[in-house]
Amino acid sequence: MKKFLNDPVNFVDEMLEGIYKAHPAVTHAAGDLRCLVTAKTRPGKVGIATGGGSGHLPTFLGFVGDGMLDGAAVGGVFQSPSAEQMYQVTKHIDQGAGVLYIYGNYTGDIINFDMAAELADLDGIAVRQVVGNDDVASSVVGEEHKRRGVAGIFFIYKTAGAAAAEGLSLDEVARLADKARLRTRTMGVALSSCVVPEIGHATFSIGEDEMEIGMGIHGEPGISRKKLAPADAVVDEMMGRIIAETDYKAGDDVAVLVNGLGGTPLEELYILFRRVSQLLEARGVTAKHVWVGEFATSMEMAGASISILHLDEELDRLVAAPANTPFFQHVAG
Amino acid sequence: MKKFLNDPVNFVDEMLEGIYKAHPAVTHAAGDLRCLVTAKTRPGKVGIATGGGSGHLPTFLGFVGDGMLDGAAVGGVFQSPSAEQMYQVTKHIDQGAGVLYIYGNYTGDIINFDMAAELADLDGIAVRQVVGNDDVASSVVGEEHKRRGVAGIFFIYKTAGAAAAEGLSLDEVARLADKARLRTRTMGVALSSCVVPEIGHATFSIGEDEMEIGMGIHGEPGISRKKLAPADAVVDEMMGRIIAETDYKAGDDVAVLVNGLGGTPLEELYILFRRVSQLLEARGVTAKHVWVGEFATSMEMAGASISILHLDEELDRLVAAPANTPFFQHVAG
Amino acid sequence: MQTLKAADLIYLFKSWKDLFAEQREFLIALDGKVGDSDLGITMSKSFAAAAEALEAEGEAAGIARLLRTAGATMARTAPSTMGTLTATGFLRASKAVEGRDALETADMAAFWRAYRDGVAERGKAKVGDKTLLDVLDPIATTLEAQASAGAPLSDALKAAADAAEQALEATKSMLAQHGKAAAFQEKTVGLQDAGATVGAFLIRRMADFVASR
Amino acid sequence: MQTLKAADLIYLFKSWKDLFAEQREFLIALDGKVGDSDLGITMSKSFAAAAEALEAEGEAAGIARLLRTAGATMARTAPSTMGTLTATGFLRASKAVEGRDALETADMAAFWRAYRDGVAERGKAKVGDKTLLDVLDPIATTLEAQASAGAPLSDALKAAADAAEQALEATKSMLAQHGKAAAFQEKTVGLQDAGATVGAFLIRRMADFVASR
Ligand SMILES: Nc1ncnc2c1ncn2[C@@H]1O[C@H](COP(=O)(O)OP(=O)(O)O)[C@@H](O)[C@H]1O
Ligand SMILES: Nc1ncnc2c1ncn2[C@@H]1O[C@H](COP(=O)(O)OP(=O)(O)O)[C@@H](O)[C@H]1O
Ligand SMILES: [Mg+2]
Ligand SMILES: [Mg+2]
Ligand SMILES: [Mg+2]
Ligand SMILES: [Mg+2]
Repeated sequence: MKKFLNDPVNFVDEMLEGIYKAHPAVTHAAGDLRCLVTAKTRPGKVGIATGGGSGHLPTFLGFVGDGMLDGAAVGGVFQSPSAEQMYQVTKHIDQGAGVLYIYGNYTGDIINFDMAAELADLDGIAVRQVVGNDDVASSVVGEEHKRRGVAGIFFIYKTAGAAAAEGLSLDEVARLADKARLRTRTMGVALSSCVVPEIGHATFSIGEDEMEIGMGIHGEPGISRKKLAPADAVVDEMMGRIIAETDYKAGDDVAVLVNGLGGTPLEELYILFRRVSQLLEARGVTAKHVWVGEFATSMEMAGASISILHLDEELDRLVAAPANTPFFQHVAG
Repeated sequence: MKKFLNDPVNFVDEMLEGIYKAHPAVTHAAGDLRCLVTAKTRPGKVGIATGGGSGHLPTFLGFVGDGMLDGAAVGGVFQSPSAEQMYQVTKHIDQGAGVLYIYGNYTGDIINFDMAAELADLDGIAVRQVVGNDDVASSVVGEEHKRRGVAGIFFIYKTAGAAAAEGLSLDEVARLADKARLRTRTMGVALSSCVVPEIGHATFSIGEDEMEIGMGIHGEPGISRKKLAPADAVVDEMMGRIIAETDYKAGDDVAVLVNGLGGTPLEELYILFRRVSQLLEARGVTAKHVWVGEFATSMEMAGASISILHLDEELDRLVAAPANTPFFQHVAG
Repeated sequence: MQTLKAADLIYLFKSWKDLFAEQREFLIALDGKVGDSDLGITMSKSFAAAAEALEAEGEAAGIARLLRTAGATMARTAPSTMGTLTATGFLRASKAVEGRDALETADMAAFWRAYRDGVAERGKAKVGDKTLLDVLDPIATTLEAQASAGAPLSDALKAAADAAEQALEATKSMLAQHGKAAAFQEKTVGLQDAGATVGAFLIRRMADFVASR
Repeated sequence: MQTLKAADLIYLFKSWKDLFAEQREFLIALDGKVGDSDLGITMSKSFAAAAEALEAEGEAAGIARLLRTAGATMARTAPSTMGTLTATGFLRASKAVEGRDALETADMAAFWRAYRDGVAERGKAKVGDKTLLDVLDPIATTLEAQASAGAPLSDALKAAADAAEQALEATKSMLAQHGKAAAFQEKTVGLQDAGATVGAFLIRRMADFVASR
């Protein structure tokens, strides 16, 4: 296992110690390193919490900061944080305006966030939940509630974070986050496996010339495994699936996120984006906001995903708003 | 070869097409995709040009933008751009105040930038050069002029870019850039090889349990190859070499860059930074500015480097200044 | 042994801890087929933590209190799906046996009924959805039947374990509807459910433990 | 053939192109030992481009013009150390043979002297630093001696190629002072220099080419 590690058991906590040292803008609550919260809460603002397993940096905790989130409960590698941790984060970030949970559609996380919401409710904290389910590959149309949440959650964060920063109410922030969720689609492809530190070997094996379309960010099997095709053909297949279930029309604007899974060079992500942009242009659709880089990784997995958010006027405004978090900065144009 | 590629021959140009589509803040000069320049030059400002091989994103071209650089000549993977391309970039970005070249200490780049400077001189453009040589592993003390330039060039860019943005003269910008150069040290370690697209296989082989201390960002052999040690021990060895040839004193401030070489998860970089920070604290030295992430990569190489800039008052001011480029944003605290 | 006392419960958790230490790699591999490979880790970690916590608490705390400690410890140490569901199960079982010093067959039926209901409520799965619930339900119903028939605890648990293993076998033909496996419907057919495997392990070890003492 | 004419030069570049296509993998491996593995790529690419450009330009352009095209094309297509140095070499050689229709031994001496001086000036290396210069220098001096002795072109080139190969062999015992290899001083001992290898290839192929026609 080729990793910079001390004892694998301490992987997450040592990572967090590094993060707190590097970024004074975030701190932890309840004496628990894994309850990461912003160092400056803003009275009256809707709080936004997220949470989920480690191993996906900058998702989830990396987006805690100005114009984005207020707290994140941090789990073990690919494991949900506990309900208790989510609850502690909730209590810390609530500023009287309630808290919105945004997280990915995984049973472990749902069960724990549900528990946390019950606990917060007993304290009189209003909690709303938006559960990201952008991964087109993980279930068919009509069964969207079964889909996994992957990199597209970034757009939900960005939208909700900007809405909360504008001072909107919990209902309004939740409405906008949910709108971003409903209008986001992601397709991924993996070329190699990740290695979970405590497991120490590849989660799955894949041939030297193979790719897996639709693989999940924990190594969950995808839709089809085939011979690695040229980059353009890979994008054509991924975009084909996204476009088939959306209604982009000429003149529409979208936001695009080309996300690396951890082991793929940035150069290659731009080769993928080039093709995405050609396909959108061919339909008269404008990629108005573009991010290319690592946003939701799977440790050292080689691979990429394409997420597209179908903009409307208010989503456009919120996506464009400034943000400044330890792992993500956006200077408004 | 597990890459998202079309024809490997088009790797760099397709990457650039993607970059231009994604980032309207940069464009190209002289009808040559490989002459990347900022879309908004500022009259009277010292121009800053860089250049070098592709395969290191976000280095080099990723730092063209506000508060940083004005142009970059883009070479093939790990190959110098041509003197002609450097010259075209120089002509485009000169705003009457002269142009500073900042690039890495590689013979190919030097020879070509020298040629370009001669051509620019014929046009009456004042050119100064600062050649990054931060890689401690690549030559002994006393022979620093033989050292390679690696991730620490980021600090030279940041310093010079901020100085130029302040409206300082070419001499002054060059002086400050050179000061940042002299006060920057980097040590790297590699765990796996990169793959050059046109070559198609690993540049070097390394055992499943080995690391190479001091390896260059093109796969140049390092100082020693040994069994992969725990993360803290790796950092201790790297920092030991940096500290041995610097004069950090209690109360001093430094800027730290923990850089991933392409294939190493961000989580692990924070585990490394955690140890860096412990070692600095033990000496009473403050890591005043910290960046952790990918800044100078070697395609998909697994590995990391640690760069430290010994701050003084004026370097502190310049490093802290805001910047906004397609690949790097910094919101001044 | 025809009742399970607080001291026994502490030993049982130790035995469960050993069981999941042994089955760690097997469960990693099983969960890896249509999941994320963490089940071996979370189960071994959470039962180890629970066994330690019970040991520390000591038999004087009583059965209900020990079960609560087990549940709370597991919720903290392994908040994955199975970790949280297992924690929920023990927390509900704790309530169901409140005030009992020694569990007989009828108490054990109440224990597993509460365990099943807790998992069902928290996970919102139905019997037949290819989850843990598919073995919890026959465990609970078998124990109820055994209690009505006046069977001694060891016989009742053996019957429940047999029923659980049959039910586990039956999960092979089901299509996963929940958790990470749900995305791979057809691919899950032929594979036994990982969480259900844990459920069958739990009851079989409990039966063997009671039989051997 | 005792002179090299414009038409020959076009064929010679084709032959060099074939040579570096054949030697591509060998040079990648050689440069990989204490360098960055690109030499095989840059040399095959730049000679292919130069050969094509000369073909397109045609013999009517004359020798000096053709050499200039070769140099300019190479500078554009392969701006690595060797690419740029080789380009510089041909550009300087072009100036040195300005006005000549056919190169005799004395012209060839001027050609390689200019080539060597260009490389030395641009690269700032000295003889003995384990670079290309270590074969360029004996090539130039041997040709000068052969010219003084009145040797015909094919004999002179053969002597120069022999000298180059000896000089190449001698680079094995040197310590690299420049380029990517410089950081690995002791490790470079025992290895022949990659750039010098290219130089020896160039002159040997030129000698063979002239001898065979
Ligand atoms: N909604 C649910 N209700 C009950 N059991 C479930 C549910 N979802 C999943 N499971 C069980 O959880 C098992 C997987 O557990 P675990 O590996 O902990 O999940 P994860 O790693 O996805 O958090 C499945 O085999 C299944 O038996
Ligand atoms: N300063 C120099 N002067 C002359 N030749 C040099 C110099 N530096 C390097 N070389 C030659 O260049 C060769 C390497 O060429 P190349 O692979 O193109 O370099 P790079 O890949 O580093 O740009 C060396 O083997 C050496 O012969
Ligand atoms: Mg899990
Ligand atoms: Mg090179
Ligand atoms: Mg699992
Ligand atoms: Mg080379």
